[in-house]
Amino acid sequence: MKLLLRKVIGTAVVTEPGRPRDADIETLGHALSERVRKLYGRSLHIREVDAGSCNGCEIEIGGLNSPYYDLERFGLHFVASPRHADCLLVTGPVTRNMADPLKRTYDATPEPKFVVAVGDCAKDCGIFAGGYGVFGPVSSVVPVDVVVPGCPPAPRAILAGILKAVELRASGSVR
Amino acid sequence: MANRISLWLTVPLAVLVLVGGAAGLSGWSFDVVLPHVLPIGGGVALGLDRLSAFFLVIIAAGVLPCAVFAFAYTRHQKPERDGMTAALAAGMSLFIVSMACLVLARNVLTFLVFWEAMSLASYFLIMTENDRSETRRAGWLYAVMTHAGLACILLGFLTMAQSSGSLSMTAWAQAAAAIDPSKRNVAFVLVAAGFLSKAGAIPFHIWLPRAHPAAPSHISAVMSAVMIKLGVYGLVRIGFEWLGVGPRWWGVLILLIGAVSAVAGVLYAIIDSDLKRLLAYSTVENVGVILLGIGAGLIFHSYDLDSLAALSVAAALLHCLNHTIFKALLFLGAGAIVHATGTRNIEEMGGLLRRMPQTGALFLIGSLAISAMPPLNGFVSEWLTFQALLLSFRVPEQFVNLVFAIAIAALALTAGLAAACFVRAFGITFLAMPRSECVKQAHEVPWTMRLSMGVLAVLAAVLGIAPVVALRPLGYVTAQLLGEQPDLAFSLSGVVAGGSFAAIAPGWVGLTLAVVIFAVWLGFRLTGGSLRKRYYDTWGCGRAVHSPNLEYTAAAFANPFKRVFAFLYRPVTAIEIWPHGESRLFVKTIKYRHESRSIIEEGIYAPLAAAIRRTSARIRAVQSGNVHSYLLYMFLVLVVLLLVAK
Amino acid sequence: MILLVQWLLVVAGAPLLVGFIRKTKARLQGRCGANLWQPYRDLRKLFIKEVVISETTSWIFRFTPYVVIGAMLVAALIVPVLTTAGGALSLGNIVLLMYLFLLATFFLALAGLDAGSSFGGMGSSREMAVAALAEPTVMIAIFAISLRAGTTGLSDMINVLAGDRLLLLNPGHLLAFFSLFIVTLAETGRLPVDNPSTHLELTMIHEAMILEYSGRYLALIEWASAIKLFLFFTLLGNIFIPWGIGRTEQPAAVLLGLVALVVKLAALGVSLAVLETSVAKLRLFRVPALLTGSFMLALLAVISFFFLR
Amino acid sequence: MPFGKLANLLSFLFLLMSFLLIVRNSLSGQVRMFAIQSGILAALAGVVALFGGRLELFGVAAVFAIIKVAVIPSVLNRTVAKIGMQRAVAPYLGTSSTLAVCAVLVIIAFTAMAPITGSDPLPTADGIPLAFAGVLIGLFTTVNRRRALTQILGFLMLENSIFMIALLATYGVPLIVEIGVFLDVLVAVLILEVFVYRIKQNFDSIDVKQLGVLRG
Repeated sequence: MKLLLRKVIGTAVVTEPGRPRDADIETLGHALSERVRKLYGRSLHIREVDAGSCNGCEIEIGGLNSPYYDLERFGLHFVASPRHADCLLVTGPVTRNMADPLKRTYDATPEPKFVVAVGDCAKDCGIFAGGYGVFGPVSSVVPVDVVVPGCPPAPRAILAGILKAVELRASGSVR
Repeated sequence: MANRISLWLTVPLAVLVLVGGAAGLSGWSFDVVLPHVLPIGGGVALGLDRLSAFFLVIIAAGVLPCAVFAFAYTRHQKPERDGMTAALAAGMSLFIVSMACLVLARNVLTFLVFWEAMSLASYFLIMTENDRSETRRAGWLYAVMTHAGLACILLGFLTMAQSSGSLSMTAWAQAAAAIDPSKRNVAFVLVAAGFLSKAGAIPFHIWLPRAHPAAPSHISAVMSAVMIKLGVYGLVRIGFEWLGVGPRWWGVLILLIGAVSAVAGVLYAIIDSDLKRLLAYSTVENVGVILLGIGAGLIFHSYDLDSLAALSVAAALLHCLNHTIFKALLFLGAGAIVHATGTRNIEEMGGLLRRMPQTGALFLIGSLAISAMPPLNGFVSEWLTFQALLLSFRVPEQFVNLVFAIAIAALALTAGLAAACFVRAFGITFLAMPRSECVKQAHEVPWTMRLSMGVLAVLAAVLGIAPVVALRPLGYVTAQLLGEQPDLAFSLSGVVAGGSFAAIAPGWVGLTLAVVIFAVWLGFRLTGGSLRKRYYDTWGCGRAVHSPNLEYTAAAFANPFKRVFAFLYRPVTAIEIWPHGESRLFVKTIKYRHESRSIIEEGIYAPLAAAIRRTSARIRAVQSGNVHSYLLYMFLVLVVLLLVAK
Repeated sequence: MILLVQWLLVVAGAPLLVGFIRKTKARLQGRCGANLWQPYRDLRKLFIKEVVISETTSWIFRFTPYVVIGAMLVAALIVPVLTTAGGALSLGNIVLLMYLFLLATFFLALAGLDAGSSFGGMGSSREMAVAALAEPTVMIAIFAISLRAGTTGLSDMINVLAGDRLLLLNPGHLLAFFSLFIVTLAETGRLPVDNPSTHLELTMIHEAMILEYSGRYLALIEWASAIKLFLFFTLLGNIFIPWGIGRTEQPAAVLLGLVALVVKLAALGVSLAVLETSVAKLRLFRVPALLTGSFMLALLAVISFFFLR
Repeated sequence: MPFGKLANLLSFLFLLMSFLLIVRNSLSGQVRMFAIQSGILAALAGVVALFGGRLELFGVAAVFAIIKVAVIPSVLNRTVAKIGMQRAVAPYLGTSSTLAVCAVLVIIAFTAMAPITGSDPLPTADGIPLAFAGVLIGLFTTVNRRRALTQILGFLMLENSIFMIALLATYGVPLIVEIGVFLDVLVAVLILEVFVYRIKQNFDSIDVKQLGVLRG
């Protein structure tokens, strides 16, 4: 207990200021009403779905909760059940047995919702393309709004992807 | 045709009892002695005072709905059992008459005659479905236990009669001070043991969880809701009236038995998966709560804090009435379920709320009432019992304060566990998806059954919202019993206990709760705009959750309690695995058994039965078979009697 | 009138307290953390979300959020927050408060079972087990307080306790405070007993029951649990540190009461945050040992009153 | 009069610490609890000295603090370090039942000490049953626990409680007796510490139960 308190008092807040702005995010989003964008801008619950990934992206997503990236300050929050979620963070090529559960998770999420696909595998099955167990990219199962390329993408990129998904949805820009 | 007539007999009888009770409560009383009916022992003496009238009302409140329930319940029996339903109805009428007269009995002989009549009537009612061996064993155990209780009461009454010189109880009350204390204590212990065995308190409760499920549902409803209360009636009579003011340990003894009964009763109810046995164990728990009130009353009475004693007895009697109402409601609900699905095991049930909506809603009201939830009647009586126990700091002695602290902890633990038990009972039976075929085609029960349950549910709500309806007559009852008004001030909506110690307005609580819920709902309806609602599968981590085998079963729900209270259950676990023929690794079926054992049955009754069997085997040697030895025995006994009687 | 102000303060202030605790925890972990008003935003967003309901559920699933929020709002009427004079409607005493919380848990457990998923059943059975084991401690702690205060009515209990200057030197009083603090952790599902921010369904107790809820219903339940935490902290603050709360109806006393309330809640919030950062979640079947410990504390409090008269 | 209340509060905290000590499983945690308990006792001695007007008690409190809060815990910590990681040896009774037994011991202490507290005029008399409860709990620790080091702590807790009874009943025994007792305790701890180390060497665990093997 003593050591912990000494550590807490010793280290200052180390969160990087500002909102990450990265250019290399592909946007496939479709329009979202202005009112919803204002709401989602400040409070977004995310449900992370591992559709067969090698967990490289999961480690990076885990980094989002760390004091450095701290996604809480943007109002983002990971939740346990798709019922509570607004955005599905899908990683990995959709394997054959994960296709149906992913579809069910998507249907279980209440409207208005959207999907962020993380990593090259989610974009176009990446290095696993053509494998016998691979069903296809994420967009072949559920409608995807933002794709964050990279194998694995840096936490900053994932964070930028999520925030872009919210802003994009409002501005209605189409690919 | 015969059963139609006898069925029509029970309803007016119940109405007559109700009228008698109501008249008694409003002040009418009578005392009649019929010497020529029973020549020995001073004849039949019946008398009505306020306490008897209150118990008449309890009997009527329990019996009337069950009589109405019996109409539809017995009609669907198999045709060859027609004669049986006539006997059933006749037995029911005898049962009602004997209970009513028992409450009016004023001398030893009448009391015991009607007590035996009640036991015999209930024995035959239990044995109606005696084609099942389980019913026969239950009936046999019930007969043995009630007659052991009768023997104790008889011995106790005789010691009192011998020391006070008269066979009428009212005479005992005047002569109570003159009798030497050790005789009075022996009488109290014996008679209390008899009454506790009828009330189903812990050490004597083993017949209750077997007899009640064996009887047809409306009979077990009457037995559980009403017959138990006569044991409590007897205890109140001897504790406060017939044996005069007792020493302190009387109250402490009853208080501790009440605490143990309450906690152990609900602990056995939580792990049981037979609906009617679960309700029987919960009756043991509620008797424990009533005994807590009576024990506290006895202790305050021995310290001459009579206004507190009146408060505790009022709380106990109110809980008697409330328990009659919601236990009858629950048992009739269980009867309706058994009638509709044909099974008593809640593991096979599920999803009944969609198939039997009204029965489900009424069973929910019963479960809320028995778990003492605010707007209903169970809460008022449990709240009053809590205040009576919390007010115990006025007793100067430190040891007694500690006993009260333990009683409060026991009552609080019981309240929590009762809520858990009835969440399980209601949730597993009525919610989610059905787990067996016979439950799938369950259908709503005929209207007469739902009517009787509806009446009881309305009574529970009315007594919960306006407890003054029951508290005002209770005030007079306790005033007549203890000579002092209970430490209660009550208006139409509010109840204040112990001066400024505790106040509550159950009427306003119920009203505010309803208004707030309606306001929130209305607020949403207006501002919510188009409430977009979509129906979809249950969330099961992405897997299809259509089959019921993903659901939580009754045993799974009770598992945390089984592990926390393992010292009481001492569970026996057995796992049998049937592998496939070729190799041990491929398992065909696994059978997992997790039985819990009852300490009381193994600890007290098993060795007792074994001892009786051993001694009787030795005594059998006396039956040598030749006549001369019998003559010799008679001669020896005669000589001994002559010497002794000199 | 004071009652209405107090009631709105409780209903509106509850999410702020939760936000404050989350912010303190974040700062202890070196994170910047969401700002204080985040819970309000989450609730506002949930209000406009679509409601997805499982097909196997009955009317109880849709009725439970209203009962839970109703019970909490009625409880908010009973607890004196700013002043004891007009502060609380005389609906009932502290025993009624505990039963209202039990009523909310009762219905929440039923809703958990209703959806037919194993998480909901697991959550409700554990929640009922914890609630049942916490009841004796609550009642014995109430017994200890009522011995010292001579009454169980909330407002006059605080008036009597505030009169005794050496109150905090009484061992019984402190022991009752610690036992009720442990019960608060158990009832509101905070860390040592149940981790509010966990994602692993198998470890949840409170969260598992509301996995099925979404949109408006989820907002009601989250708000109700925030109010429950707020009420428990107000009880702890006002009964065990009874100074500062207003005794009369004048605005001056009420304002002083407000300041005292904010200070007490901030102190309790920080202590909860520090406790949650430094303590790991107890194994489920170690929780009864913790609750037995808190029961012993309460029993010791009662013994101390009787023997150290 | 705050003196009586303060004394009661400190004696209650003393009892609370003995509760916590008997429940803790980690050795270093138990030693820390013992140190805190001794600190409370030293504070109580100071309070009694201040209010009771017995100035030499300050000396006793200081010596007590040095030995019981500084020296003995450091010695024990050194032994704990030397013993190193320990396989968790469960006591005979689980946590819940241990607590239940402690509650019963407290009640027994109160009923046993009732006549004494009644007749003793001093304001601190109310604390005597609590100290006596400490004695009973100390004894119970030595019975219930299987690790030698915890048994030593049980013995030390027992000794603490006896000192506390003396403190509360008669404002402390004469100084020489006090100092003598402290030295004996210190020597006892040193010998036991070596003894524990020997057990560790031969049995590779300090579970006293395994000494039964010596019976042959």
